Amino acid sequence: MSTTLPHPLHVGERTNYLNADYGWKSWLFTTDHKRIALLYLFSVTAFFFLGGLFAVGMRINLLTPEGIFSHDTYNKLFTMHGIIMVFFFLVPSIPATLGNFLIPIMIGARDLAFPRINLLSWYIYIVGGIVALFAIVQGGVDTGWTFYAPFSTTYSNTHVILAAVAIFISGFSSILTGLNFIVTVHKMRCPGMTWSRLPLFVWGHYATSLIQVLGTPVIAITLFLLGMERLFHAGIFDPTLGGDPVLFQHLFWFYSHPAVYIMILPGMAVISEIVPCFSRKAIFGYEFVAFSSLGIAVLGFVVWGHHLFVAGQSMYASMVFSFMSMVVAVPSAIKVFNWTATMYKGSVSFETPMLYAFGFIGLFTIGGLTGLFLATMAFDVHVTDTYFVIAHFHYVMVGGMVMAFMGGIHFWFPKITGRLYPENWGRIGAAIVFIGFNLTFFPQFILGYLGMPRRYASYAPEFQMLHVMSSAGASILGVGYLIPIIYLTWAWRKGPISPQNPWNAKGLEWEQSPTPPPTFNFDVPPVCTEPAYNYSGEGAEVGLG
Amino acid sequence: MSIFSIFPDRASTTAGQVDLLYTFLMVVGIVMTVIIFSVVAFFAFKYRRKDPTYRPKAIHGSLPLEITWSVIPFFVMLVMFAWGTKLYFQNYTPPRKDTLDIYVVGKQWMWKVQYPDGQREINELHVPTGRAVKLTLASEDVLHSFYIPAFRLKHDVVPGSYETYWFEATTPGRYHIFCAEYCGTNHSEMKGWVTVMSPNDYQAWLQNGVPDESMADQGHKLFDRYACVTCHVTDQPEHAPPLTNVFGHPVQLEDGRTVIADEAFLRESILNPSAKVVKGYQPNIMPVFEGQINEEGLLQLIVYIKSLSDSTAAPETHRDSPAGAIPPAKPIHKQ
Amino acid sequence: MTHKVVSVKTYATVFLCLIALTATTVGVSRIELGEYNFVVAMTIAVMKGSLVVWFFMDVRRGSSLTKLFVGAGLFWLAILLVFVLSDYLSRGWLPGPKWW
Amino acid sequence: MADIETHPAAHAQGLKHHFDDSAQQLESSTLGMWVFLLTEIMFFGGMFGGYTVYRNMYPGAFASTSQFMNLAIGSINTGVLICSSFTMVLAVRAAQLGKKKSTITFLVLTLILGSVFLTLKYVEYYEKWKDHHIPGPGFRYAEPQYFHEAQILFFLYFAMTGLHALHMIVGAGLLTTLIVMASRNRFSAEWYTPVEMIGLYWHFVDIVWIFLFPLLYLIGHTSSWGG
Repeated sequence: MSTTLPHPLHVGERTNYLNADYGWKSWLFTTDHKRIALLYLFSVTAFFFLGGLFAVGMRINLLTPEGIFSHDTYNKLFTMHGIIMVFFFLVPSIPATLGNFLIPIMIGARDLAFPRINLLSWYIYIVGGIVALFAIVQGGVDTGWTFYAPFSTTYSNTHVILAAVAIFISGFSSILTGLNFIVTVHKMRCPGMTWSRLPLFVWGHYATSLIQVLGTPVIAITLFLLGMERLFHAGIFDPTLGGDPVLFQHLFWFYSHPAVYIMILPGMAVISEIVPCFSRKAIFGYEFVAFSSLGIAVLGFVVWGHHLFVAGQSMYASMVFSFMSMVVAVPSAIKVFNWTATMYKGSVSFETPMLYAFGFIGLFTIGGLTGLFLATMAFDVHVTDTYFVIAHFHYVMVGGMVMAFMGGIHFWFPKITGRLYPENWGRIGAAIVFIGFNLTFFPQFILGYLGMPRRYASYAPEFQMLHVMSSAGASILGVGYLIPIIYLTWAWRKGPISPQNPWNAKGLEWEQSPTPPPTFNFDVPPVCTEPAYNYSGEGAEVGLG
Repeated sequence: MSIFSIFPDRASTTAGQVDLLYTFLMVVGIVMTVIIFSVVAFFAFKYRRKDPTYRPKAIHGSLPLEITWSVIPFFVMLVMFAWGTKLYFQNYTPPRKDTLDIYVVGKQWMWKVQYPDGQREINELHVPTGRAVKLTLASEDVLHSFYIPAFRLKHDVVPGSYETYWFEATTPGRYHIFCAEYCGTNHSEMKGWVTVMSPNDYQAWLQNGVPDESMADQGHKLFDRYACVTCHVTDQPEHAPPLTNVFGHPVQLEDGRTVIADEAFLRESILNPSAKVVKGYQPNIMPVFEGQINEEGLLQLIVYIKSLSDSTAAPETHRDSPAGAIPPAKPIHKQ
Repeated sequence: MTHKVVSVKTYATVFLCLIALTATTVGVSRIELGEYNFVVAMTIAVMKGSLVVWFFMDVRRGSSLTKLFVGAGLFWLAILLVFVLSDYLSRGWLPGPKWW
Repeated sequence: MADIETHPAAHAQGLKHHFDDSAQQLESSTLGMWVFLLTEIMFFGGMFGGYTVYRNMYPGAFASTSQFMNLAIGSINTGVLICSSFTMVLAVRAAQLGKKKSTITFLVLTLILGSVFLTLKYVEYYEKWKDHHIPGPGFRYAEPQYFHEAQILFFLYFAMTGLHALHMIVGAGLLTTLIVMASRNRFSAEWYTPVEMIGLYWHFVDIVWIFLFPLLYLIGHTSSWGG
């Protein structure tokens, strides 16, 4: 360790945010961003496993061509899987947990700009989640997470309004988180923390927050109109009453396409931290990685029409959207190339977070490239609404986002808990997740091109082999997710005490904040004196603390 | 189809073109993936940590490299974009002339197919090879999507409007039809078969029996039954616009706009006549037929009105269907 | 606070402008101008909105960051409206000539 | 390195512990408010999008429905809201000067004008209800050829003005809170952030109406625009 640590103390010897106060009240009424992050961590994990349970049901059903459950059950399974995973896991996952925990520390602030709004956002999320659970308990929804009209407004006999209300409510939680981050990044940076020294994690979250703030209101109003339409049948989305069902799709995807960038940008943000740390080298092309996040955030808003190539959208509009979808791939490609180049002449080690980062880069590459395929219109005509789209989406979301989430959890586990996780178990878990994931979703690319439509409770017999492979892979993937839960829970209680900076990483959160951090994050007011990722130690003003 | 194939059956001229595009995309994808994977693996191995205290020198970036790996992929993407767009416009733009028009109505959870000569089928579609077939898609209820993997084609079926696409089948055989847009409980049962036949077999299939009446005839019957005939008379244009030679021609509207009298215009004018009133006529004279005629009946009426506009034939000849070359045949399924 | 207080006169002027513009827009709407009724009404609405944003909401003296965010709001609203309309306005277009 | 004061010895009024100073806190609140207004723009933007599409699709029906809008009430309400924006800005000004009494007076005036707006809105809604212009099973429309289209447009009318009215009601609640806070001497010339923030919110709601008014009341009888 080259840097002198200002407070080389151990857990238990000093007060930190975890032992500063006790009792349920100290958690449920906390305004400490770190505690709120943990509240979020437990709730999103719970929703992740709930959504996973629905996926297990789906994969069981698809073992035979006729299906094992009734069609109705299957339709509800995939709908609830989608709703829970998208709105209650993927959207809040990294921002509300790792982002919440780390952004203030990384920029040297004592808390987010609006701590009470931060707590409020968690309560809103929980209320939305409870409404969603209530909708499930009441019998579920069978519209698909996309709620396409007029099926959702007129024909479905399930709890569409309840589900819409749940998403509407949780949307405000997302907006408030984004608002908090934007203000925090603008106004709460410590002395010396200029925009060009900002960790890329913060840049990524800033871009994410912009999308949350600008996109989420539109899904809220869309679902509001959907609910009103279902209640009053005024016909706004109903063609028999003069409405246009395609308008719903426009408004829906205006949010829901940028929403996939809400999900993936924080993942990229995590990878941009992990790769330099485990390569012992500054990120290659800092400005390009930073601005590509903003580029994705802006361009991501003008590509939604690629979901409507076969929906009756004007061919000319489709052409524009197809072109923009190609353009938005450029900043994503830039990121991948820069991460790769970061390792060049570095000193690469292979701890669990780095393994997940490798997984992310690989799977995101495949997911991103197949995304380009789908932006190619004539190809999209054949594979849209088939398993090809499912596979693409899961490569980006599970292969990308969840991999990054797992990598981030492992990377900052010592920071959050003050303890170390068992490295070998971590590596085994990462390998199992990687193998299980590919077994589950690669066959789905083939299924899709062969013409297997999505959302099918039963299917033509020739697809069975690939479906069984996929289900087998899913069971491995499930084991892969259970292993970390077990050893991380163990490590939280019994793991070895972590030093302040177990990875020898750069950044205020490792170098200037004790591990685990005290309630206001720093014992000494932090000052940023060097560029981000200054692993080679060039030009640093020495003698901190 | 072999279970190890990664290509579905190829049974239309489009299929080969889409497969070629797919192959191009795959090659680009595999090359990119291999490059990235091998570079990552190579760097990870070559620069693996040997000395824990070693601090590599920082490399902050390289503008030429950034430009290179932004611009080259972008140009590759431009090729994808241009190729995909060209094929897309081609598949969704039916030829103006000489198509075999077949009408498909999606309904929870079945496909109803009507042929110009009056045959009707459910969940079955028969087409000849070597002929441009134009599908007109309508929905009775929710969104569906008429998907034929062997032709590499699909289009959503949107209630309230007509969607079309076209293909030319090449290989006789039986291929899947799937509904690809989620449409409710039995979405996965909303599937059928398309049978591609050689022209001779197709003729034989058509001549399997004597048709009762062509689609235009059925439309004519409806035209009489709904008493359209009392006002829409050719020699008395003062009550209502005559319908001879209307289809496909521009129509001046009361509010000054001009529209082409296509299927969508006819459909709207039947269901809600006052929405677009032809110049010189009053709104609210013609009754509203919304909710009275189902999608199949509407298509029959439209085919009838179309038959009045075929400039090559006498307008009043009912037998003159757009697929004039095909002799009348008997319906396969009576309904 | 370093903010200097704006004079009541400025606010009153803006207020009177707003009232006058409202009267104008109502008046003009009674005159048949065809397509231009829409243009006039929206122009006046934009003027009124700008007055409120610029003076009442004090963006005039706000930081450049505030101005950036106001601009961003309008930009994204424009994205939504323009791209949704791009579909509806081009739906009637006949497929173009075979320029490929 | 200690060029900032972590905990100023005497906390300025209303300063939260995690801010360095009042300036930072004020800037944060202002920025936060503007970001919130950004989401509000998009919130109404979704409906403006729907409105634009349908107005373009059914110009004739628009011409027809506009005659059933109460232009008198609409115009008066526009004036009322502009007045309330004026009183609001004067309230903020009074707060800046630390004048408690005139702050309260102007806030009360704003609240009264807001209530006048809501009352007139209620009268208008009641008219619509009497005329069976509420979308749903009871909907009636004089010109049968526009039945469906008019229903959609009235639906949009109610959705847009209803959400606007909801924002007004929330605003009225916030004003009441401000009045109570002001009368309890919570504000000073140094700290009046809530007055300023709620002022921004109130003006935003005013702007929404400035656009709703011509779109719904004034330009219905002109023909379509664009395509």
